[in-house]
Formats: sequence, C-alpha cells, structure tokens
Amino acid sequence: MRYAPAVPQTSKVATMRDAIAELVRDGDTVAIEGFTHLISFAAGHEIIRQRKRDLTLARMTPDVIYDQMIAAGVARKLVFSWLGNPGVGGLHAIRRVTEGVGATLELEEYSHFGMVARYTAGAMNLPFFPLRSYFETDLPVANPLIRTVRSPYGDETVYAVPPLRPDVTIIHAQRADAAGDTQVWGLLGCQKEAAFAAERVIVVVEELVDESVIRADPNRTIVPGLIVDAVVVEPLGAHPSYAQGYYDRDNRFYLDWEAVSRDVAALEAWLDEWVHGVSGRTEYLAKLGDARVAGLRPGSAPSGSVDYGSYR
Amino acid sequence: MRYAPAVPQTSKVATMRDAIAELVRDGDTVAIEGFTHLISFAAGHEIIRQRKRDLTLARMTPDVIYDQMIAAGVARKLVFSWLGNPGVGGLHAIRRVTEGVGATLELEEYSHFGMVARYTAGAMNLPFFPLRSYFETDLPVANPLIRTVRSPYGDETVYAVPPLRPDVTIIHAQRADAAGDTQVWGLLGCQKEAAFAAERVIVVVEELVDESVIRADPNRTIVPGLIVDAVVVEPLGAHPSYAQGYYDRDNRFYLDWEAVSRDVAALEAWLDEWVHGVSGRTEYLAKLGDARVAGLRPGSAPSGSVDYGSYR
Amino acid sequence: MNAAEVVTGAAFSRSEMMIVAAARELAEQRVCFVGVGLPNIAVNLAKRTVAPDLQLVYEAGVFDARPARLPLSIGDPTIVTGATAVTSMLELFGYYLQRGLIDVGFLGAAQIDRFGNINTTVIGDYRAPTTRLPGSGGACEIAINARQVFVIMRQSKRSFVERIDFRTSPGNLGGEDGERIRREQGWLGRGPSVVVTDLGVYHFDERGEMRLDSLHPGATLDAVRGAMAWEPRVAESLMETPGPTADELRLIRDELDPDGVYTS
Amino acid sequence: MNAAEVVTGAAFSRSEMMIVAAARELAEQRVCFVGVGLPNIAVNLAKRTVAPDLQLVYEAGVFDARPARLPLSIGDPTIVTGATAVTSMLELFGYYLQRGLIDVGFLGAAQIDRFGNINTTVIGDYRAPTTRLPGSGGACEIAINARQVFVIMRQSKRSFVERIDFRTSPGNLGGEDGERIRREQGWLGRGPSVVVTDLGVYHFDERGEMRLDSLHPGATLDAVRGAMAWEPRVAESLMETPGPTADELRLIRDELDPDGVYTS
Repeated sequence: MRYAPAVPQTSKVATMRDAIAELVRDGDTVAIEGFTHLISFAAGHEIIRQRKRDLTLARMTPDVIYDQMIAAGVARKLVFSWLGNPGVGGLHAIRRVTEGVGATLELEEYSHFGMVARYTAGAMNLPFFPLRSYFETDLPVANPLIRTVRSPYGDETVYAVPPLRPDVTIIHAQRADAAGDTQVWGLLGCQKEAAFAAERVIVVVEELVDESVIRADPNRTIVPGLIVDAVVVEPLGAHPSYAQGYYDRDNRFYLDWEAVSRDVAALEAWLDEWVHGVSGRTEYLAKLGDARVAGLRPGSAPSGSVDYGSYR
Repeated sequence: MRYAPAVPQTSKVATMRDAIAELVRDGDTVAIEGFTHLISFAAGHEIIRQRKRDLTLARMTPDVIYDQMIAAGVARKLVFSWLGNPGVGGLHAIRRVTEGVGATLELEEYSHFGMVARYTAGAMNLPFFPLRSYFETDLPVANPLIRTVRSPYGDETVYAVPPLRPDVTIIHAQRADAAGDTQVWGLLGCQKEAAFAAERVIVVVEELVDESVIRADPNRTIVPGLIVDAVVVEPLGAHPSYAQGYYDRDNRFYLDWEAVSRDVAALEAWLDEWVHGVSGRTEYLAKLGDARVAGLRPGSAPSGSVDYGSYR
Repeated sequence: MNAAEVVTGAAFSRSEMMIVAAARELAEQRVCFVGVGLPNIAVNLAKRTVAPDLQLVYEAGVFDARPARLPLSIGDPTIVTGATAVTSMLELFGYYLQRGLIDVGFLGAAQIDRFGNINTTVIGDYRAPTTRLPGSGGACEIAINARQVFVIMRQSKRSFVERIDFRTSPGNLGGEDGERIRREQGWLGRGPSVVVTDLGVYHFDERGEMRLDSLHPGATLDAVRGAMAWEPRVAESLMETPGPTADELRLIRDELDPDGVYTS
Repeated sequence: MNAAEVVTGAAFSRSEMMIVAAARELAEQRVCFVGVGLPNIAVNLAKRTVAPDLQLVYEAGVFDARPARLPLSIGDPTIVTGATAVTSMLELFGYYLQRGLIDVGFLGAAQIDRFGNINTTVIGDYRAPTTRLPGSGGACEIAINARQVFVIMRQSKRSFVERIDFRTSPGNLGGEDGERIRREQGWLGRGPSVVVTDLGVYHFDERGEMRLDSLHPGATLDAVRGAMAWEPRVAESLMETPGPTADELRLIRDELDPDGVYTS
C-alpha cells in the first residue's frame, strides 16, 4: 500500500543567526535546557552576539553558559534550581549581580523537581503541578509562587508549582530531520517538557538525518517537528559541555572558567575573543583547534539494534 | 577501572505458576497492563487456573483477557476506561454481568487519561493528579472519585483523580534480564506507570537476556529490576495480542471470540479446553500449532544502532 | 475532485459514501487524533487522498503514523513501525492532546444530540443499563482538548436522539454561554464542528446546533427526518454530496477494508 | 576491614579519612541517590569497596550507574554508558525518589544545625546575601523523600551553626512531633541519620539531635568543639574511626581523584 506522493514538508533548517534573530525577542522568557550534556552554548553565544536584552532566563542549572550570558547583559531575571559550575565551583558573574544589597538580577528559585514540575505543567497545559517537596523549608517563603494545595481526597496538603511556559525553548540534540523530529539518547533531563511547554522551539543538532532514520526508531524521538520552529545544524555546538556518544565534556574549559569568571576584565576579554570576535560556531571551532576536539572523542559503545517488525 | 567482583544478584526468574501463586492473592487489586500489544494472556490464564477470587481487576482497556477472567469468576470489581474487543465489538461475558438490574460486577469508570493519571499519581506517590477532562460530562456523577480541585494560582478549577496503587501489576515485555530490568519498544502504554504504582510487579518476557544487553541501551529500560518481584519467561505469552517485532495480533482469534463470548456454554468449553485443559503456556502453544504462530511473524524493520560512547 | 470521476447510482454503499465524505472533511487539516472504529478508516482514506500530509495521532501513543495496512485497532503494530514518535500515553494525552496540539479529534458515537453531546457509555440507566457500551476511552478528553471534533456515525432515531442517556463527551457549547464556560475552565477546543452520517454532512451553527449542509446522493430530507429524533435545521443552500470517486472506492475496497468490516 | 591493613599516622589527609568513613556507612545499603560534590566520590568509593552491589541513582536521570571513571559531575557521560536505566528527570524524581524507592540520599551541605537542617542556598539574608550558594538542586526533595539521608561535609564554626541562614532541606524532625508532621504530610523519609565530617561520624538520637559516635584518628573532642557552634552530644562509648586501608587510599589516589580535587 502506497501513499499518494506527499507535498514535501517545508524544511525548517536555518542558520543559528537567523533562528535567534527571528525567534528570540527582547523581553522573552528563554529556556536553554539540557542537563549537563547537550547544553547549547552555540545558541547562547549567538544571543550574546545579537545583544538581546531584558531576557528572563530559565534553566534548572544555570551554569557556565548562563554566567556568560548574564555577564554579557542579556538578562534581567533568572528562574532556576541550582546555580554553579558543575564539579568546579561558583559562577562569579552571576554572584556579582546577586550578592549584597546592590544585586541587580532578579531571582526566582525552585528545587530541581520544582523546575521539572513547572515545565511539565506547561507541557500538559495544567494550571499547577503538585509535588511533595518544600515541607519545612524556607523555599516557599523565598518564593511565594510555591504554594500549597489540598488534596480532594482526605486531608492531605502538598505543595504546588505554577506552569512555566517559555517564549522560546532551545535544546541541543544528537540528531533531527529537516522537519524537526528530534532524537536524544543518554540523559533526557527536562528537554521534552521544556520544549512542549514553549511557544517556540529551536533545536540545535550534531547531525541532520533523513526522516527515515527517525522513523526507523520512533521510541527515541523526544520532540516532534510539529512543535519545532527551526533546526540548526551545529556540530560540537554543545562544547564545552558534552554530547553523549559524540564528545566528552571539555573539563579544562570548566576549570579555566573559574579564574576567567572571577575577573571582570578577563571575562570581558573572553567574550570579546570567543563570542563577539567570531562570526559563529565555525570560527569558534577553528579557533579551538582540531587537536583539542580530537581529545574529546569517546570510544565506541553501540546500543545494538532492535526489530520493530514490518506489518503489511 | 574495575569493580570488585559483585555478589551475583539473586535471579528473579520464576515459573508462571509460582509467580502467580506467590504474588497474586485473593482480594488483590490486579492490573494487567499493555495497550493493545504485550497483553499478558499467559498470566491471566494462570490466574484463572489457580482459581483466584474476589480480585479487583484494573486495566485501561478490559479486552478479551478480562472477558475470560471475569467469565471464569475471578473478579468482583472492574476499574477501567474502555471496554471492548478492539476492532471487533463487545465483550459479552462482561456485558452479562454489567447489564440489567441483576448486574453483579462492580464498575469504577474513568476515561483513558483519567486511568493514566491514576497510575501516574500512584507511581509518583501523589495524593491526586489534576487533568482537564470531565468538564460538562456525566462521568463525575457516575464516579464520585472524580473530583474537582482548585488551582492555587487564579480561579481555575480542574478535575482530579486519585492514585491507583495495584497490589500487583503484571506486564509483558520484549526482554528483561534475570534481575528484572525490563525493556520495551513500540507502544509504551501505561506499563511503566502501572508498575511503579504497584506493590508487587511481575514481568513476563519474550526473551531473557544478559544484563549486558540491557546496559548497552539504558534509554530503552522502562522498569528497573528494583521494583520487579518475578521474571517469567514465556515466549508468545501475549498471544493472541501482539508483541512489536515478535508477532502480530492473531486477529482470527479476536473475530472468533465474538461468537464464543456470546454463548455461555461455548465460553465455558473454551476455558476448559484452552485454560484449565492445559498446564501452562507450553501446552497452549503446542495446541495452537506452529503453523498458526508462523503466520503471525512480521518482516524485519531494524531500529539501527546508536553510540553511547565509552568514557573512561 | 473531478466530477467526471464521480461514481453514480447504486455503485457504492451508504457506508462507503459516509467514509468518503468524512475523509474529505480532513482536507486542509494538519494533525488528527484518530478514534476507534469508523474514524480509523475515514482518516486512513484521507491520508491517501485529500490529506497526504495529515499527521495521524493514535491514543496508543503514536504521533505521525504511516500505517502500511489499515490498522486492525488503534494499537496495531503497523501504526508504530515507521512512525515519527512513540510516547507513553501520559505524554500523548498530556503533552500532545491537553497541550492543544491536536487540530481535529475524530470520534464515533452511539448516541448524539443536536448540540453534538456524545454518549458512548450506556443505553438506559447507568447503574442498570440495557446496553453497556465501551465507555469513554479517550473520547472525553479528545472532545474537550482537540481544537475541533469531527464525528462519524450511522444515523437513526436511536442514535440521533433528543436526549442522550449519558454524556460521555461534551458537545458544541455554542453561543456566549459556551464561550464563558470554555474560558473559565480553560478549554482549548471548540467541540464538534462536523458530523458525517450515512445520509449527509452536518456542521454547527453559531448557537452550537447541528445543521444539515449536504445530503448524500440518494438521500432525501424525509429520509433524514425519519432517522433522527428532532426536527433538523437545514442549510438554505443545501448541497448534494459529490459521490465517491473510482479511486476512493478502490482504496476502500482493495486496500483499506477488503473484508468489508466497516462497509458492509 | 582487616586492622592490619589500616594505615596509621599522617599517611592520609583529613579529607581522605572523611571520604573513607562516609563510604563505609554505605555497607548494607542498596539504593543511593548521589549528590553533587563530596558525596559523588564517597559513593563511588563505597561501590568499589564495602558495597559493590550498591545501585547508584543520579538526579540527572540515571539508575544503577556503573561509572568507568569518577564522574566529573553528576551528569557525566560515564554514568550513562552501561547504566541499567536512563529516564527523564520527571520520572527520576517522581517515580523513583518521591515514590520512596531510594534508601539513602547522600548530600553535601554548606551549613547544618544540630537537627540536620541543611542550608545550601545563601549565607546572610536571602534578598541580599553575603554569599550566594548553589541552591537546592535536588537536595530539598531528596531530604524529604529518601528513606534516610547521609551528609558529608567539612566541619567548622561557620558550617556547624546554631542557626542556619536558610533552610533548603529539612532535617531530622525527631520525636513525636516529627512523627506527626511526617504522617500528616505523607513523608516517606526519616531525614538525616548520618553526618560524616573531617573530624568524626555523627548519628542522630531519638529526639533528632546529632550525636558524635566516632572520632577520626588524630581528632580530639576539643578539636570537634572548636569546629562547631553548639555543645555536641557525645556517645558514651565514643569510638575511634578505623583509619583508611591501603586499598581505600589507593582507590582514592590512583583511580577516583588522581588530581586531588576532593582530597587536597
């Protein structure tokens, strides 16, 4: 049985420059998600280059990329659950604008499960999501959006968080087709929830693949093209974070960031050199050098194939 | 880097007879889950053979297997969201005990999303799960456990369902290791949620595989051995339903069931011949015959392999 | 379609005409949630004719299925192999349907009233029914959350009733009152917008009431009135539904339903 | 362990002793939720020594990890490759942690009080802190939902305080009042049960207060008192922690932390 030849789906493949220019607007709530791996540094840098302003940045773990973005002045507010340079230490640009009486960055703070639950409420179009966190803590005092809700079954009272609905969610993934059907393996984080919760979605990928690759293994798809507005092909776009199966974390970078981030002048110089000083990811990678990238490649650990069966 | 030689994990592999005898008790709430595929007919038949009584049977779609179990008298109550012989028609044994004033089977009825949400609340240890179903319908009237809950953000009121926590959940899967780490591809239904919600879990599989097969592709694992009490190896244990990649639905069986199910005597004779008259799945399959099984095998449609990378 | 291709006379059954008319309503639609039974064949016909890019969503957890045969049920393995995405049902109902990503929910019904309220639960009293029907399945939430709802069902005085015995899925609320209810409860959907039967095609007017817009070839207004329990509103410009094309009939008979399960 | 293997004197650092003592507490435990920082190395040491069958859960969504190297962070790719299961964080926090499947949540802390209440949010006033710390991450829900909580941290008058500046994660409620609160709010966990520092090992008494049960080699009660802001309860039968074995030190120095990130 054959289908009538379909009108080819419009490709959503775009350059990073165009995707950010068209889909990220001053004042937006922007979520760049990816827990430890698949963090779209490439998109963050382009947002800095285009000098976006007044963004509310949402992310479970504002790490080095948000330190860079906040240092560059794109944000007015941060919505988060853990703030740090993972495995290394603090984020000094963010500390400078959040410590003391002159703090200029507005914070809205949850726990990890609270953030996940917020994205999930957004993805499910629910007015709230219930959870058992926050009992006997100061978090609901610090953040009045963490509220209680009484169960309609018995007396139990649990906490609730409100939906988070980013204007734009940006995720990095191993592969997608031109329509935006996106697959990830390894850590899944909250990318699916953050994408479904958003108004607009940008997917950045290591590889653009034919639709048939996606359709051969539909259980790996985390985001359908249906909700994707742009597909940006940017290999190594998650450097210095990692992409499972493609490259390791560039730990030297994370270690080096400690000193850069502590020193305002050094940080400015870094942004000038590595963000404003390059036109995009291709130049960034050329600057980084092949040798450094080669050192990040992992050995092979194939998943093996399963059979979906052909049913005609 | 090597691990100290681990104490070998106790194998959970059991016969169906032992698993059902030890883990399913009279009066239990039992959920055999699997949406259209991977329905554990083998476990249902063993429950009939062991003449379990007073069960509350939960399942989104009570189909032929529950028609057989209810005809055999194992159940006092049914918790469900859709009742029928999929693609064929009604379930006449169930209709006989639910129609008219002499109805003897207690019903507790939801919609699909309501049932999924109940399992999810059970799996998450939540006192309720909110959803936007049931507005302007008679379902909350028919089932007073469907209640409203007011959002702590604004005036919005949505519906809620209570957690479903089966005493035993039984799922069929393509493969597991001896510790019960279980992988499924194709439809995922609500098996994961139903398993995590349960007190005890029985997994029935097409194939028992080495732990290394599971660990090669951890994203495919839907249920960890941690929550599994018994692993039963029962190839074709989902017949006449299907197992993605292994066999197709035996549609002739579903069509034939219409006439069998309408006729009390025919149904009794069927149970005597195919359930009580065999000692277990091996005899059932021998009776069924190789030719019939061969006709159900699909062609091949491999997923392809992805690389997780080796990080040492 | 090309009128020259239209098959006339008794060369097609009323069920075939119903399925063809239902499929044609899907032209221009993008994402369709496929219900059990008749919707399954109508939507699969649309995918092969007027709406090749239609993305089929099955409640079993499948997005953008490309079934290589007519699925025997809405959980058939043929809807999985070659699909774009397979998800848990929690995500399918939560992230796709309740999130508002479904353009059309396509449902069948046992009973319907003039406002498109649907009963698939019981005939008679809920506690002691004369007929126990399947129940909601996903219909209740599809009716509430899909942007619009299409219904396909055979029409009779028993199915087109003044008052349904049980409201499984809410209808077209219509009017200002409906707008208010939707707003207060955060509904995304507009409810039923099309009902296709074996006699004709109905849409809904501004008050949310069903209106006969098209009569199938061979059907008459009297036949329609004889197959429903209320006096129908009829469009001023009542049309005749163009009959099935040879291609549509071939697809139904040779590919989709060679055993005549849906069309007998 | 075999006492003959124990390394004595200054052949190990206080940090090494702390990590070793923390790892040993995991003997007999089955499922451990691994927190950021020091817990990561302590748990990975336990997996190689006293608890080879320990199933490591990482909040990144990994169950039963078998890291081939010390993970650089709790989301390192080495915790994924070869794991038993990888799930979304919604499922990890919901189906594993909140469901009550975690035996031990292993946390670090910036400040702790005598009842094990933990602060990882701010030093100073929340709105204008002198030091902005990372915040909860998963710690708040781990403290509430894990069956018990182990804490590893260096001890000082700044970290062991009379009153923490912000309560990020609740402590050991203790006593009848604690039981009531747990029951009313449906808590599954008992809160902190072990605190391991660079000076000793504490458990909690029936009122939920920390009690020094073991002093590390070379540490004195005076040193302990000098490194905390309240007068500690001390076990009548105060023990000396057996020093690290050569194997434990080799694992830390050669395999787990060759660069001395955690042990310097």
